[in-house]
Amino acid sequence: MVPTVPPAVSPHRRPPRGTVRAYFRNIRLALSTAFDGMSVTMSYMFRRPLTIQYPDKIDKPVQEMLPESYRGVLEVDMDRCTVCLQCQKICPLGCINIESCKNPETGNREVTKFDIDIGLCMYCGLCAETCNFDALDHTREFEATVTTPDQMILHFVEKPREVTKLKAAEMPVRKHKGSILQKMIPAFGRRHPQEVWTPTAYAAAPVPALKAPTATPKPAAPVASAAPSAADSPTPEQAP
Amino acid sequence: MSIGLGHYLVVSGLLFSLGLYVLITRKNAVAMLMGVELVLNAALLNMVAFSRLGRVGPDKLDGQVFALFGIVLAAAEAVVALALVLQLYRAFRSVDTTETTDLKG
Amino acid sequence: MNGSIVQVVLFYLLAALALTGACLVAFSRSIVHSAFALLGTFVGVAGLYALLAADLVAIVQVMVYVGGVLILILFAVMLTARVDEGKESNPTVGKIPGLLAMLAMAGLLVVTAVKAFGPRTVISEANPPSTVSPIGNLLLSKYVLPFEAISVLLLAVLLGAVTIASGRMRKGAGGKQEGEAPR
Amino acid sequence: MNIMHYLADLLVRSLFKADPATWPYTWIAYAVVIGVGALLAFAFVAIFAGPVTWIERRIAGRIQSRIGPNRNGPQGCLQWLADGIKCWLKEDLVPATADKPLYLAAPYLVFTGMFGAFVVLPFGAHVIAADLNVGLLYILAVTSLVVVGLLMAGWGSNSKWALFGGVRSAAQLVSYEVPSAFSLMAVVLMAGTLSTQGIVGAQGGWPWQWFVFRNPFLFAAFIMYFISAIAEGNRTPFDLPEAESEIIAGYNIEYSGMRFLFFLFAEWANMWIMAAVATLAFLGGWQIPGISPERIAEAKGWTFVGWQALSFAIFVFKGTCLVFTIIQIRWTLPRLRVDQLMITCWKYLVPLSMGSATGVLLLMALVREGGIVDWVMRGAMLLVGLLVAGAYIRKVRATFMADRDNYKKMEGRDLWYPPYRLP
Repeated sequence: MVPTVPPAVSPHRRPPRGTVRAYFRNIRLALSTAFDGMSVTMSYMFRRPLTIQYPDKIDKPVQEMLPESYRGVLEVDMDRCTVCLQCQKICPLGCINIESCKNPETGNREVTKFDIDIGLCMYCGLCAETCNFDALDHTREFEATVTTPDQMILHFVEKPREVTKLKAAEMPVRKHKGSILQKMIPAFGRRHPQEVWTPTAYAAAPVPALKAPTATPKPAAPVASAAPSAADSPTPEQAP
Repeated sequence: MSIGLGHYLVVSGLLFSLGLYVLITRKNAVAMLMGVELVLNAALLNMVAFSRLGRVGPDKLDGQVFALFGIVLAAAEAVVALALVLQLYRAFRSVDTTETTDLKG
Repeated sequence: MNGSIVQVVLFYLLAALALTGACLVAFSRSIVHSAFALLGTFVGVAGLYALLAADLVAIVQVMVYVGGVLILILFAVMLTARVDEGKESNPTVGKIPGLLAMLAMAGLLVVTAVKAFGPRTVISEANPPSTVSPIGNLLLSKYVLPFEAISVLLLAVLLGAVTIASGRMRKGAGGKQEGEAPR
Repeated sequence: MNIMHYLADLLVRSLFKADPATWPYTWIAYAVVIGVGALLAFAFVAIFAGPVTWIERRIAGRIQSRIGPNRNGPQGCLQWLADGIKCWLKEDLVPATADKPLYLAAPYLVFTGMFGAFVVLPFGAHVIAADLNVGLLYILAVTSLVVVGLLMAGWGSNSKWALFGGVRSAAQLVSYEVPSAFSLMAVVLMAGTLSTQGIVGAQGGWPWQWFVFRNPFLFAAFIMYFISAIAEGNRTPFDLPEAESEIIAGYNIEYSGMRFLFFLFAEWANMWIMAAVATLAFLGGWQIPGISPERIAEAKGWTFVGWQALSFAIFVFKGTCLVFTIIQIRWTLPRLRVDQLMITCWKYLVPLSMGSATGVLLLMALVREGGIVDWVMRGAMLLVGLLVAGAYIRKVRATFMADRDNYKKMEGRDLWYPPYRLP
């Protein structure tokens, strides 16, 4: 029953010559390394845990601590959407479902359906990249828990609405990411609904000073988002 | 009503004959070994029963010493027998005693 | 305990356990069930030893038989069991002659036991306080030679078992086989 | 005279006004008292095993710098109850291809093997179910039932992983029984008896009367017993039968509901048993410092009860300290490989524990007990123990200090968090 495997010797150090010395060296190593490890873990008994308990013992919403490039649940700002169907075409899974028609009375195009199946979405971000009007984008919302399966399909168009004819530069400011979702589904709502995520808020380090920077970038935001979209949108002649 | 030497002897006799039945009927070598263990247990039970309830008197423990020796011998026998059975299985891919009849191969 | 009722009840319970185990060993169709049924026999016999005030022997019985021999047998069963044997993994030959021989032997032994010791039930009243130190003294005084011989035997068995189990019996035919998983 | 006899006799005397020695139905009283005692021991296991699961998870959280369960009850202290009730209510599944009788019987066999050991554990000066004169051997023997139970579970489940787990576990338990028996033999040699109360009685209340600090060989035997006991309990770093990375959960993988709970129960009970055996064999058991066992036996009335309670508390405290160490080891050391496991046993522990037993014999022959050499040896061993403890505390402090300033700079608050406070 005695195993015929050579004794395990630590690869890091040169094993000493002579098996008797190696034997006792192994015993010494086993005891001393176990002693070291035990002292390290014991010292952790006196340390404050680094983990912060989610969700009710953190001092700001997790959504605000997430990195800028985080891909959460998709959201559409219908005020900026031109129904170009780029997102629907590029989606590899077909989770975006858009329908539009011409209103016989007014002659304008109307979008009747803009559904996103978040149960199907794999958060690849292709749709957000193709959207030229900054209408469709990922939010930082991730607690997408719903009670029935059909609630997983988000209906961004409740009743038929006219498609915007404005140029990108003239469009209304993109609503803050997450604010549309919060209105649609209360379960998505944060516990601090007044605080809306902005990139600068995360960059501001100290915790108490957080509220001031969140409020200030609001007027700055339209300039920041409108200027680049006006500058680098030469091609899209979507105006119908 | 009380339990005497005869009761223990009856139990050990039944154990012995069941072990004998196993030895006669089984073809599997391991199963035959189990029969041997039954027989040995019957014998050891006899020894302890006689040492306690026999004519020798309760303070004579020779029977128990013999039982201890017997237990140790049984363990040793089982070890060797099972090593042989394993080797038999390696050679014949079977431990059926009616199949493993080749002497040379 | 005082009171012979306890002793009688315990005796019959333990004897039933031992004999049920032995019957399962003898008549079970699956060799694994046979092997596990040995547990009943070993524990039952150990209980009978304890009833006979042989506590050291009882404990050694449990330790060596259950903790050693039974485990070895189980390992052997699991290493040599075949997948294709199915339910009937423990075939028997000659059931009728076997039964006849068993009944004859049982009859002989039981009749002898009852005739010789049945009416004269020997009850020793005085419970020896402990059998451990008297047995130890016996092992190192009267039985010191068998004791030493047994230790030499155990050493020989240890070496022999390792040699037999690890050696090759013949080249090429078997080779090292691992036990199949049961089905 | 232990507490069971005493209570049974008391019952007969007070309730039936009969003399227990001659009354023909005394055995019924004995049976009742034994039944109640078994129930109490079962309750002890349950009450010990349950909260220890919670404590272990909290300790694990601390060691890994996280929090642990804190939702059910104040600070999560009812988590174990919730888990238990959940397991109780779950469906008891039997796989369709399982070997049904073996599958169903296995958890009870494992549990019986563990629970049987409680009979001879001396919880206090007279608090013991039965003081067998083969006590330690009995513990070793009855725990071998566990091996059969594990093999039974492994085979009965009819699953590859369960069988691997069962066979591994059996091989490990059988191997590590040898060094644990040898290191306990060193104690038995010193005490001159196998009875657990006798072994405790051979020691004293003060640390220099414990067997650990008697001589260097017993000190080594204590460490080796502790290691092999951990291995016998299938605890990390020897938890190969349950190695998640290779075999998903081992022998209990197919079990669910109450039967699964029985396996866990046995594991926790076993943790207590090995801590208790180490305590009684090496750490002086229930002995109260400065109070001799004779004084406890002579005491009357409430003084007697008080001494019993104090000895019980001391025993449970020592055992719990060892249980804490076992838990800490689990969250410190990585798991061994199979070959390393076997090498640790057969090449290191077995010869060394044989050597320690022989060394104890030699010292018993050469050194007169109570002589100058004996006392010098005890003093030296106690000094070694204190030095090790001091080095441990220094090392813990150094590790703590190394990170303290860094933490303060990063988080803006102090690193210190006393262990009794729960986050």
